[in-house]
Amino acid sequence: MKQAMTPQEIKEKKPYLDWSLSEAEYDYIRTQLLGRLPNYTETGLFAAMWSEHCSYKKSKPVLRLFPNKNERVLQGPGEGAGVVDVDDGQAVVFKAESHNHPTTVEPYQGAATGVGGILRDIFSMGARPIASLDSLHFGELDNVQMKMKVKNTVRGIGDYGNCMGIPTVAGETTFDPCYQGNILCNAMSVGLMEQKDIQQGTATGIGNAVMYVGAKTGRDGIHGATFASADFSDERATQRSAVQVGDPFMEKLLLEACLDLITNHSDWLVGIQDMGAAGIVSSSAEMASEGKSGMELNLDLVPQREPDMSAYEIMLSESQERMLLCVKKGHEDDVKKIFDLYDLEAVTIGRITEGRDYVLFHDGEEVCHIPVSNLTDDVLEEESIERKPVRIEEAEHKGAWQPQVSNVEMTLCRLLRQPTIADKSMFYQQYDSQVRTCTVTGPGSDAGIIRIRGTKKGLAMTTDGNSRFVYLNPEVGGQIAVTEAAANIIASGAQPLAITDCLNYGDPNDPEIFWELHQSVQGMADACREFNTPVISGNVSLYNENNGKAIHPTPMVGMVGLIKNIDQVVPSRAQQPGDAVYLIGK
Amino acid sequence: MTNVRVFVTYKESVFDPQGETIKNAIHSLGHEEVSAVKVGKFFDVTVNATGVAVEKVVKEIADQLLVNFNMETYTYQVMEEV
Amino acid sequence: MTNVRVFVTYKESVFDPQGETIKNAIHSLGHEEVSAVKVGKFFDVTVNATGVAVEKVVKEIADQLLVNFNMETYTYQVMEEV
Amino acid sequence: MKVAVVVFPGSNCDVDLFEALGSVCGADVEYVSHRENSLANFDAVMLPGGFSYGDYLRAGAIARFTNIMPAIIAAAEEGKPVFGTCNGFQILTEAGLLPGALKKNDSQQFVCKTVPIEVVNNQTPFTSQYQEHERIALPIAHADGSYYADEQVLEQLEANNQIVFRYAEENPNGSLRNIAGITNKRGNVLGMMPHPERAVEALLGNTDGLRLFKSLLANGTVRAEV
Ligand SMILES: Nc1ncnc2c1ncn2[C@@H]1O[C@H](COP(=O)(O)OP(=O)(O)O)[C@@H](O)[C@H]1O
Repeated sequence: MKQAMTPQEIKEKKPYLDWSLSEAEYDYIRTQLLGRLPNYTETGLFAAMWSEHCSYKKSKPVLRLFPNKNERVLQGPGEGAGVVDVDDGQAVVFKAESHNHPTTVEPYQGAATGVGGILRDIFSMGARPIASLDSLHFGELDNVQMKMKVKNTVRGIGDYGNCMGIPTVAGETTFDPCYQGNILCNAMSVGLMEQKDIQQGTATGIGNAVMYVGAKTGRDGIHGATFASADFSDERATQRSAVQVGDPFMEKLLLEACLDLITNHSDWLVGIQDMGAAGIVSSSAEMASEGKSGMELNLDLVPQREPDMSAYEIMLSESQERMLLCVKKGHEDDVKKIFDLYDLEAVTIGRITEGRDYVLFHDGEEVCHIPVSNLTDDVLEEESIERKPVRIEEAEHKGAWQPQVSNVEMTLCRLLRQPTIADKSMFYQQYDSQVRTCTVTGPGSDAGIIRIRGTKKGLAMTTDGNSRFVYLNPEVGGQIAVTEAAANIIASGAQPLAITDCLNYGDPNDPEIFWELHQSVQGMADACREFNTPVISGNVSLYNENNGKAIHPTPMVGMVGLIKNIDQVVPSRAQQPGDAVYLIGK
Repeated sequence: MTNVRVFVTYKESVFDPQGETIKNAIHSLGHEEVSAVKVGKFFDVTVNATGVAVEKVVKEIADQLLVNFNMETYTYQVMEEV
Repeated sequence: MTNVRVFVTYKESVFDPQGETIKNAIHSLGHEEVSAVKVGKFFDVTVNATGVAVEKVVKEIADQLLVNFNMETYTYQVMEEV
Repeated sequence: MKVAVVVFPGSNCDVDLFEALGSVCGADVEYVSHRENSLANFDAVMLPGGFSYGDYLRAGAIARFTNIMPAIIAAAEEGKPVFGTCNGFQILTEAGLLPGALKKNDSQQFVCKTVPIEVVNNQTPFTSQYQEHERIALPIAHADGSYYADEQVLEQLEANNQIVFRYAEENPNGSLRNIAGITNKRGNVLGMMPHPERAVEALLGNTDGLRLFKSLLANGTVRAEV
């Protein structure tokens, strides 16, 4: 397949602008990094790897505020998911991830593939997922379209998790006009493992194999710009679609096969990573970078679902249910046999090479040859300007608002009728909350509680946040988010261990939004220090806007706590008539 | 009154995991001669109208309800006027 | 190669609330002229054969796999030989 | 007595059944892969819940073509107890070991909750430790649990006392005659949508399913008469 444009044409026509690579970045790559014009494929790889999603170029300075170590943390941010010691040689692994844009566009598949993606992050660490949580934010329920979106989002989460057999045990759902044009779907997964099985996303050892396992690669989720713009203007007529479709059955097989390989044949395996955003390029480049290795891939060997895919498309496809492995030379067939048992494809698509270069071949031609670090480490971190929002400046000069309540009973009833406050069982009854028979407390309580079989231990877990608080005062709102999570964990009889988070914000190039991000992260970080709950994983979702209007700043906190004696769990519901009620705290 | 059948399928580039799994099952039954399976749904709609009016109704309900244009596409067939 | 479309529906006697639900949704969109909706699924099957051989294959996979005769019934249509 | 838990691609309640039988009831239980072709060494066969083959065509439809299926049919014919819950029930109907079919819930939604169940027939190897017409509560978790059979089959089920469990209050899925579980005519094959294996430990809040497994283990080696 020929490159769609020559390097010279790229320089002149600047297609990279549509791929969110700025002219300054392009010039930096051309003059400082490569010293030549990047070709079409290379430019695409840079655009993907330097996107906020993969590089965190905007949010990195802020993320550094988070504490991420303590005596229990075995693996902090930087891998598929964070890992925390829960005694007896066991560890809990967890992470949250946002799938806001795909869910807004196509709620069912967006939510389903969001769950699928976060599960892969967990089992690629070597852990078996034991529970899922979610955090959903929708517009007001006063129109048919939003009702459909809610229905389909919930169905998407349920169908994927139910089919995988992972119980969904807790979550949160809110409704606010600010999410009308941009709904938020954050999914969190918790896994359990033996500490000895911890895996890393790394590729080392010259001659070792890079193996591709799982579903075939199609054009799913490829950056819209590769489609001729004419296609987009008439979406209805075209046969093209970038929607990623989830295949939970395939993922279930992938889960069992990967855990079989990791727990029974770890000596064959060097590293493993799931293919998430920016598919093959991000997983392979990150593994090579982590292992300080060179890598050579032959894209003709990548299993493909559609004909005539270009190198760009193969590398950037976000087809679901795929994993990348680095396997010791000589064990390729052994690994293939394991995957055969689960009716899955496992194909060697490249090797670890000497040096530090990332080299791709397609149709017999070299289509990419750049130092790995250019893709993963050399991204231009962007200085951000921040400014306190006018609304907050103004509010500071006003006195505190005093609500006028004339009829308490009526106000209470009206509050209870608010969808955000009302009972959510119509949603969570669509989630299997009991499969795996470890659920001591399912949805509808402060936190979900899962027992650890064969021990007296249990794990409590919750997702929390309150975007209205954060909107009014980002720093205090950030503190409250962590505090609320900790309160839920403690009320369930557990010791808080650590948190994961999803940072959902608007366009960070708006100084007021960057200020919100910075302030709220500062608040969260301070609270995390207070509770000794480091941030061990997380995810950033920026540019959540619709028609130029941003969502409220919505950081989501996912916390996990350890219960030493599961028999001591106290339920959150009232027990007996006549029991006394106490208020603790100020 | 007119009966119309509306066929809804995934767009060609969209992955159809059901079709794949069913094809594999057909192969395991020994029918290797089946080389592709795609799954779709159809709606038999009875409309109290005739002629052009029917087409207008069908297009509207397909656009608004039956089809998700992010990933699906449709065709329809007028079966009979009663 | 022949493309065949196999249509599967619930038997007449089987209650299918899905059609009702969709009909109600259509009415709420203002299309009162739609008086009935039935939902079914179809399979587009590509068979490496032609003529009678195709029908034999289709009947077999329908009988063995695609249709559950306790509640479903089917028809098929040969679309084209390629 | 030795019990097999059959694992199909996509099964996901296999562990739950295994633990209910093994660690809770102390039975001798083993997983058997769908690739195997014999169950001769086992006295009873259990089909777990889950989503075999993703339930992509119809729930349970593709699992019946696996290698192990002839062995399951043979076990049923020999009069060994064969039990399927949820997807296991769906597989048993698709395979023709039980009459009727399971269609999508009337709500068109997956539903997970605990519902009241009436034990209609306690004269089976699976229910002998329950009282007749006893009211218990069991978890359900399914999208395709609406039992359907034509009138004639339903009449036969009633006449032969093959209806073992009924939904006792609301009908959560549209099942005809509130059917939650049935046996074959001979009484040695039981399929049910509720999950008794989720109700065997006080820690998880419900032990109403325990007596099903205890009944089975007590009666299991007794072959049903033809
Ligand atoms: N808000 C955050 N807080 C802490 N860690 C974060 C945050 N966002 C991202 N990270 C960490 O940065 C790493 C890269 O994140 P991400 O790209 O989302 O992971 P993946 O490679 O699985 O897609 C992960 O280890 C993640 O835990």
